[in-house]
Amino acid sequence: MILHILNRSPGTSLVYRDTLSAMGPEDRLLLIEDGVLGALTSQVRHFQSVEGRLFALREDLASRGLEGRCDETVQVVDVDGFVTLTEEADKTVSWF
Amino acid sequence: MILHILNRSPGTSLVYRDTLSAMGPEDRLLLIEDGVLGALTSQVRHFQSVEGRLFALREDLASRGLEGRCDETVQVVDVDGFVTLTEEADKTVSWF
Amino acid sequence: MSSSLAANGDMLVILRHAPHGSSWLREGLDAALVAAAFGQRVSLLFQGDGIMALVPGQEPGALGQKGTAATLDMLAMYDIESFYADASALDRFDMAPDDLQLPSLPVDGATIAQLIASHRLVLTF
Amino acid sequence: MSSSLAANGDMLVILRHAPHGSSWLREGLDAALVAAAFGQRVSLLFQGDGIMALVPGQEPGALGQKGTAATLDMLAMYDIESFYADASALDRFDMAPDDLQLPSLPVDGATIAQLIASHRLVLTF
Amino acid sequence: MRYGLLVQGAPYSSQASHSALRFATALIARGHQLECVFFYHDGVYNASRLAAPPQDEPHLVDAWRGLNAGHGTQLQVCIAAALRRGLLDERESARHGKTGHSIEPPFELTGLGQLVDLGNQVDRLVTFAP
Amino acid sequence: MRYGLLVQGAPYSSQASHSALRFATALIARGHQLECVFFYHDGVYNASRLAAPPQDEPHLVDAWRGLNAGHGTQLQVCIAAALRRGLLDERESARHGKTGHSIEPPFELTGLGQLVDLGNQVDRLVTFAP
Repeated sequence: MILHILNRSPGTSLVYRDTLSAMGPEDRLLLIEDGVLGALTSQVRHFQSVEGRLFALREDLASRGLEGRCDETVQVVDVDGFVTLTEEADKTVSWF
Repeated sequence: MILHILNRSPGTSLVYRDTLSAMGPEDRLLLIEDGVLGALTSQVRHFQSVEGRLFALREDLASRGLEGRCDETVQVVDVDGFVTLTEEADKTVSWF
Repeated sequence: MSSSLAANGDMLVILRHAPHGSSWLREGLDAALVAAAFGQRVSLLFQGDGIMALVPGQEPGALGQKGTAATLDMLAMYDIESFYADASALDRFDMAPDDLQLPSLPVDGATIAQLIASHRLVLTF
Repeated sequence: MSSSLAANGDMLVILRHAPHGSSWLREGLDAALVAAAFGQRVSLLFQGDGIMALVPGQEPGALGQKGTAATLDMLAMYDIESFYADASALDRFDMAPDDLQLPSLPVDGATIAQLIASHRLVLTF
Repeated sequence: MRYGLLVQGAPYSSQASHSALRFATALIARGHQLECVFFYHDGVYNASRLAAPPQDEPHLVDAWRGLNAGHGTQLQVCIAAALRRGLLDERESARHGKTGHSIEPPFELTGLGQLVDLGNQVDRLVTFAP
Repeated sequence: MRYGLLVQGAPYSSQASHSALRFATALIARGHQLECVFFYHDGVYNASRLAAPPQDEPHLVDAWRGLNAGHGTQLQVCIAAALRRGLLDERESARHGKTGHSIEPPFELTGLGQLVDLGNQVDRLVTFAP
């Protein structure tokens, strides 16, 4: 399992398309920084293909006032959870 | 007439959508830097709504080996032409 | 979204970046504040991801970075009172115009074009 | 685009930025060259706008900036010989696989996933 | 016409500085006046007197200096953007208890008010961003 | 586990440095070892000893220093990326005929080979980019 880390909003950047297409069937995707905009209920359809394997960083949602707008299909993790995800993964790939 | 200047590729960035929607009927759009990728025949459909008012910077096409791939509906100008466009415009707006 | 609502002014600052992810939003707001302090009539347009600046309930970053929510509250003190929000971005992010930190007028592309035309100087951040 | 073509290796460098617009491509290629000089088996994947690195006939920039075309010619000297090009980007930009500065194997998303899985370290630029 | 440029990209990282310098040369060649280049956001990194690029690449800091020497263009650096990024002249260095400085004339640290003035003063203000 | 971080974003311009520092603190708190932070691309700007951020904002350069002091994490800066951006230690400053320097220990200028070594040495290398 590989952990992919995306820090770009799907409202501005198309990098999420390449990220999704490069993900294996067990891989996980963590949204951080501006990437957490993709976790909003209004945006999460972009990430349908990885439902159940989609994570978002709680601290980055909270600082943006978005914790309550995060879609319920997204697994919200804090930075400890971020570390855990890297422990469980064979490696990480950052997309920006 | 306002000169809009766009330096992002439509292959990566969605800023071109906001640029186009913010353009008045007489405004012109100049593609520079990575923005010249939008002038390629394969990409120019993104800029259909400003056909006839679409420019691309020759030097940035040339350094990327793209002069021969630029669509014929795009008006190619060198940096002197860039200055002329700013002379003719009331003001410029940069999109990035 | 009537065109008659597009104000004239000295400077239009277009804010296209979300808070916290970069310093664009903060540095754009700083430019607006200073221009207003110098007596310019300043309008702000929140466009694209920039409308995230208007989400209520923002907090400092994990290391204590200030963010921009507090700066928005200072705008009125500087007599900046013309706030516009890109209607297509509001739609895209499913944000209601009455659920914004600042009362902002939703504007469509044609009105944005008029805003750009009717301000002497336009800066994008 | 068969999956059997996805090589193993020590390092996969994913190049996602076009030449000249930023230093990402050059700095990514530098990392690949140094890794190869240190004996690593390096593969390169040109993805998204990064496939612009493979356009023939590139030139220095208007101020004499070197660009990256000359660097590509050095890769073979460093025994970097595994070049992959994102097939969807080739399609999008209407580029023919036999019209590239470097002979690169077009790969689809599933193969890219295998490339990522089969290299110990993956760096994106 | 009177021009001003707003440069927001770091040198060597994005093409913004190259584009701005190329545009500056062209507008001067066409007989216009380039009053000032204002550096903001990561553009402030253009002012570093310590930049040591490889000899076979353009030396952007020297190119900006040349614009000042040859044409009298002012090179103004936003002080708020600069300080946090480690760009200080001798005075600011002393004021912050540092030894050494990274900005020297013809680059000058100024406030954002100068950008507002510039916008009012010139006929065209063109932004080059990363 | 042994971790390494690759930081590619300038401080104060993007969130990359903040994210990396936050992640560093968390992984150390969980008992992991953070061997090294390698600064590349605009990440090299994190090493500037002249940074003077406002007092009510996090001082990122000091935070990196604290990571070295408290945990022994090496702070390595790519020399090729640094020199062109005006980040020089005393030795490089002298070598390039400059007076003054912008990098000092615990930050060290090293080659990209160190990044390759780091990638081989650690169990996880995580990139934070702008």
